[in-house]
Amino acid sequence: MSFDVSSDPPVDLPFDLAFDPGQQAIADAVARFCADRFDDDAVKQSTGAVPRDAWQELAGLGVLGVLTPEGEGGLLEAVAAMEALGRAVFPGPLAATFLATRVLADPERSRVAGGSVLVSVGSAGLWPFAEQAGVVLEIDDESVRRVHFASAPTPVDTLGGETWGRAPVVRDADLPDAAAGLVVYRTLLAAQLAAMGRRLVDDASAHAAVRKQFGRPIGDFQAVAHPLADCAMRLDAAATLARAAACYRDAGADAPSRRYAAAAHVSACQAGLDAAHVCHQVFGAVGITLEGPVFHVSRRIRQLASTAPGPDASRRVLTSCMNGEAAQ
Amino acid sequence: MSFDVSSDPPVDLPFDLAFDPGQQAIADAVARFCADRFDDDAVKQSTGAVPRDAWQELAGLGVLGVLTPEGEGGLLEAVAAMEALGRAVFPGPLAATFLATRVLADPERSRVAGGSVLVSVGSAGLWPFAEQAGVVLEIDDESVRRVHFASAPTPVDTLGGETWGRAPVVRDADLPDAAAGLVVYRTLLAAQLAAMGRRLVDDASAHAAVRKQFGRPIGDFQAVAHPLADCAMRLDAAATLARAAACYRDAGADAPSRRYAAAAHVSACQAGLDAAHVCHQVFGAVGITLEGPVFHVSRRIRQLASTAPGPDASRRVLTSCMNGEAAQ
Amino acid sequence: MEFGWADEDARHRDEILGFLDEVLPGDWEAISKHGPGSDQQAAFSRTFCGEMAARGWLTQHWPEAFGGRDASPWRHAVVGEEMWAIGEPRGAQYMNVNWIGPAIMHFGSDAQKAEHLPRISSGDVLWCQGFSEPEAGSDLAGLRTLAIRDGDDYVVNGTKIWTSYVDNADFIFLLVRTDPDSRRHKGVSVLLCPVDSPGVEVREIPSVVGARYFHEVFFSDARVPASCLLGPEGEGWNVVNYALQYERVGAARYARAARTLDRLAEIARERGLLSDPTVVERLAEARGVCEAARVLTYRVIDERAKGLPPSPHTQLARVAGTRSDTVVANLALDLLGAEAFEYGSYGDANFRLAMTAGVAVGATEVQLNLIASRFLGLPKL
Amino acid sequence: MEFGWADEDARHRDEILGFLDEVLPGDWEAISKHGPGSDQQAAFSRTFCGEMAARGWLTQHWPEAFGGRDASPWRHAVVGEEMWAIGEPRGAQYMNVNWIGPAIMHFGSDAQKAEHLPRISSGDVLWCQGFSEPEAGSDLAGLRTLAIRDGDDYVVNGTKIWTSYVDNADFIFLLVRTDPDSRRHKGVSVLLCPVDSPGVEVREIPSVVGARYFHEVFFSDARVPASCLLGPEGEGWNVVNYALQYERVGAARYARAARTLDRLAEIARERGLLSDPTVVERLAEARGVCEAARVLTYRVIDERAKGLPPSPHTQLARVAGTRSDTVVANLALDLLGAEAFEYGSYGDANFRLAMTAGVAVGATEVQLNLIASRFLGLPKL
Repeated sequence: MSFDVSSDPPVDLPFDLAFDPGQQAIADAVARFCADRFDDDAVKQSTGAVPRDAWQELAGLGVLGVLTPEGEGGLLEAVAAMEALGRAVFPGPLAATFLATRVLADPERSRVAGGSVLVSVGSAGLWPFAEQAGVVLEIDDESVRRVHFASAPTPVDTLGGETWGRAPVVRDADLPDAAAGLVVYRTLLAAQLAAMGRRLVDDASAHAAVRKQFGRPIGDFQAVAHPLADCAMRLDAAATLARAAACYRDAGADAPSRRYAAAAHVSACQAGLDAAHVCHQVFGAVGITLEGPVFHVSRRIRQLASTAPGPDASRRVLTSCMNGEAAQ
Repeated sequence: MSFDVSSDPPVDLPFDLAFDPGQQAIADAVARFCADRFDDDAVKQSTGAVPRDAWQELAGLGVLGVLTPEGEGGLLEAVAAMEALGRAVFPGPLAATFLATRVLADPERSRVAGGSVLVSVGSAGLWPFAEQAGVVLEIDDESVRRVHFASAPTPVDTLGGETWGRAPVVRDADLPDAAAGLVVYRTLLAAQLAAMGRRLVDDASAHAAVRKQFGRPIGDFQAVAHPLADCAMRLDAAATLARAAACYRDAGADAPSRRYAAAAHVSACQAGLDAAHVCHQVFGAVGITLEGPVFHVSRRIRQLASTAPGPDASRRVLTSCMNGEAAQ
Repeated sequence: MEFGWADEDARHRDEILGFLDEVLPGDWEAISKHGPGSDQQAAFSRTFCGEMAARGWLTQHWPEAFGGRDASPWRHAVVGEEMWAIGEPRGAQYMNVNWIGPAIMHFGSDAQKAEHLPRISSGDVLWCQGFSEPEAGSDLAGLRTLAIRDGDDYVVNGTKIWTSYVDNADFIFLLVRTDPDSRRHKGVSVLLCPVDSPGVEVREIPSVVGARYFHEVFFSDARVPASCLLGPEGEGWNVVNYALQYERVGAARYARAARTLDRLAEIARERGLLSDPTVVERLAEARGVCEAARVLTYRVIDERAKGLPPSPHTQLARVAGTRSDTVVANLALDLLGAEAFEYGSYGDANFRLAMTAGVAVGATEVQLNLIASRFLGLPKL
Repeated sequence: MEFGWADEDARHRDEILGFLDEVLPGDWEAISKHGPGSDQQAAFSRTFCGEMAARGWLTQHWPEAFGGRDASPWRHAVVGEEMWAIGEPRGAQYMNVNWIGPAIMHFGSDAQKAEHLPRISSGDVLWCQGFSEPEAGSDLAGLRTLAIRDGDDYVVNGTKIWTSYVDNADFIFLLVRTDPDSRRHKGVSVLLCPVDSPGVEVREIPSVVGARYFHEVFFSDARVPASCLLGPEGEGWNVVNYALQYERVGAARYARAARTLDRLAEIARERGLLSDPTVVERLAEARGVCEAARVLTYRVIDERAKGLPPSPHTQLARVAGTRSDTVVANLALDLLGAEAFEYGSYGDANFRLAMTAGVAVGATEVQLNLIASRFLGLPKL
């Protein structure tokens, strides 16, 4: 890890979901990196393939390897990084990469963490960044499986602006510890979605505070302000649930981490989509422009919110928690 | 019919969903009757049993018999009456009675239309006004069946303030023309619910226009005004769909009447419930009082909106229309 | 509609459907995908509207005196529904026939009528509307584009924004401030401005919802003949309000939404998804919303057919129409799942629609404000 | 919670659960159904709180100096969750221990502390709050009840409304205007007013949500000793704000909602409804909403445990808590169907809750206003 991590022990309180200094250092470093090396313009232009240079630099910071033994981090450290990456709308298969570093073994794990091998996590024949991917994982409700393409993937331009691919796959092996991997994946997707949504809500709020109509800032109208406030609450809840899931995971508490990861994922998908819709409304015509402040985020939220295994799978997890395991 | 019905022919226009003078006369007469003989205080006190005197008077006006051969009315005439009854929150098994006058034969039909025999329409062992009912009909997605109680019903005080009853039943005979009966039933439930919801929205709007908080009428806040406006739109749509269903039914157009009745029913249930919630919010604490302006309506909306066969059945009808019949 | 439509209107729907079958090219779906602003669709609209005009249908609801057939608003609605459902092959010309022509009939000089109405009626002229400005969105009171009389011309300076179709248009229905000292709605006028006037420059703003959808239009000492003034100087606000009355029925959004919904129901059936009550519930809810928008729109048409003045029912119908767009588009996305990811796919198009519905039609909150004050008697918001 | 709770807090939860098992009567559900204002529950709360006090738990989070044990806010939260989930057997006394006691500790004279704190701490005194008036709801600026100093008394005239629990209460935490010429928040004071003062009359307003829930309290030349003034005269606004900081965590609505939800999931499983994806979806959504409210509340507790000043996180937690109430209550109604019709049934109770959630806790829109301005930096609404 290349962060300046203070060695203060975490405060001994239940449910201290604030980041400790080490986690905050990760979040700050990633935010600085994104601001310096991959700003809004870069994000808007980053359609198509994964920008390998930026990806390599991100890996060089140690961010992608935080879950490896060498990284010495837990899921909460990864969440700290993901919140900053989501807020900056950083492209590429982020959650997929963290998942892979959790379920793969060396030397592959190190290559993924080092940024030289890209990971595609998908299902149903549609594979993110298929042509660039060196590792392909098929994921469903309960398992994570190593696969390889049976034939060269056909490129697909996606709604999110990324080039994915269609291809049949040959199944290799189920990976061990899929349950923990799914918790990692859902938690990080939730953290990313919540941060992206929050980014939109903050931008829309800043806009609403200055943009005038009928002689008043539009944020002065409850029809504008209340939906933003409601979205902010729900995104904040999703982000907090993701942090809770990570705390439990890092403490080795399987059942609650599974439950909180699913709750975070379900909440973040819905809150993210609603935030995208509300912010499009707040920005009006500007939000419909290709280079405006909303679409490059909203399209990615929409895509992430349906990424396999989608929120339906998390709903099944949540319901089974209520009925099988003790619902605390 | 004892109304003063002008003999103007209906205007020859497609989709003229405004009432013709005869229908308007019915609506006006019923509204006058309710205002004179069964005002808000009477409605609030009319919990428990059906108030037989008022019921008899209503029947005496010819309202309940409008669908009988002697009544010379169509479903649109019944809708006109029901809109006024719903707006006045008139109690009793209204839609059930209209249904019975459509599917029963004389002499029973005349007794029902005349108000001397009460009808209970239900399912799953729970029967509206069971102890008072002289005719019991069991209803489900597709059929209307004559039944009688196997043992004396156990009284049940309901959420809606009415005394219903639980009893097992013995099934007698399926009634013919159930499809048309279900159209009548759903259309009238929808008209009633939409009118009750609209009544609440109008009362809440009048309140919001004068009640001041923070120095302004609360209707000045979009957080108050917009939900009311949205409910008004959806209730109005449901009412209009019910009128359309009635037009089709009266023209003998089976398929579209079935579709529009289902659409009206689904729309009215949801819009009515949402209106009840919104109006409780607008009235604040006053709405939580037992004798206030909301609860005696909202409780009945809630009960009607779940009355068997509930909106789920109408959803099934609507979906099958899309897939079976030509979806125009 | 088995009932309700007059026989001749129902027959006309069949005629229109047959006509569409005949004249729409096999790759119409590919053409229409790029939106009515695209070069392909703009070019096609001249052919298409010419064919409609040849059959006497393009402006059939206009008075006979101006090249119409005095057809009823119902018949015009039939045309609108079928056009909108199929992706509006008339392109930008729906504005010509719906409200620009009628505004010219009412306020235009004889010369203006003679110049514009036959061209609109024959289907080979494209108009666009120039209302919005960077500082004035839904609120026209902030209008700043100035048109100062100078001899036989107006000299126009200012910027219009969000202007659709302008780069393929011949004329712009341009709202300007002719009295620089005026405020709010006063001192505003309408110019029937040729887009190729000197000093007019157009720049596309790339948009989410299709090519050539948005533009900025810059006026730099643009000279527009004074003969282009529509109605009296300073009465532009009245002209616009009159014109927009003709727009009160609005686009038949519910027709497109219902068409999409039929297709989704078919997909759901083919894939065996109808055993899932969640899918049934959402299809049914969406159908209810579309039918609601339809009947509320029909009521507005009915009022217009009867010559009644505009009522708040217009706003109810508009909010309902927007809701049908949003509900169906969201359903499409959820039902199609990952398929919706593909750029240019059905799902993708619906995503763009779902996100932007309500913005494009003029803010839904303005409509709700109007419903609250005009329909429910709440204070004016 | 398998993780996160300190061992001693987790153990305390077990102790509390064991205690509830032991002291709640078999017909507790029937008693609690009538709400904390009912005679039954008011009477029971004295027994129950006495038992809690005997174990040192009733005011354990108070400082030792005032009869507490300096227990952490977390431990207090454990108690709040379990009490609320089971139907709040402390009745109105939750207000005593949460914020009335702390306000007296901070602002009270030695005599007031000596009179009131031991009684609260031993669990046999009932308080209520007198804030709302017919013309002043969420907006206290309109407060009109006057208290004019006359010798050693204040003479109070005015009306309070929506006052809960007052007919079984001993004292009312009464907000009055002591300076008749003052406006808005100035010139307002707090009186610790005995309910049996001469000139105080109570009338019940029958309510939807339970017996004795709402009352009007009329003050007609009521004489209240000047020694009942809490804090300086005219500083009532500060007293109330201080007291309500202690309420920032609010009621553990999510705990009741989650308990209800567990029961609904059980019912759904028993009836084989879990094969219906609609049911699964709604149970899961509701669970997500409850868990969200829980973690947002925990964050507020955490801030308080750390001695941080109140933050907008309080409003986020409150809106989330209300949402959990509404979502679960609506789910209960839909899931239980016609069963919910029965008066006094589980479904009926949930209907009353669903309709009124958000009103009872102080209008949700006020909370949203605060989130918009304090959390998002929008203009103050």
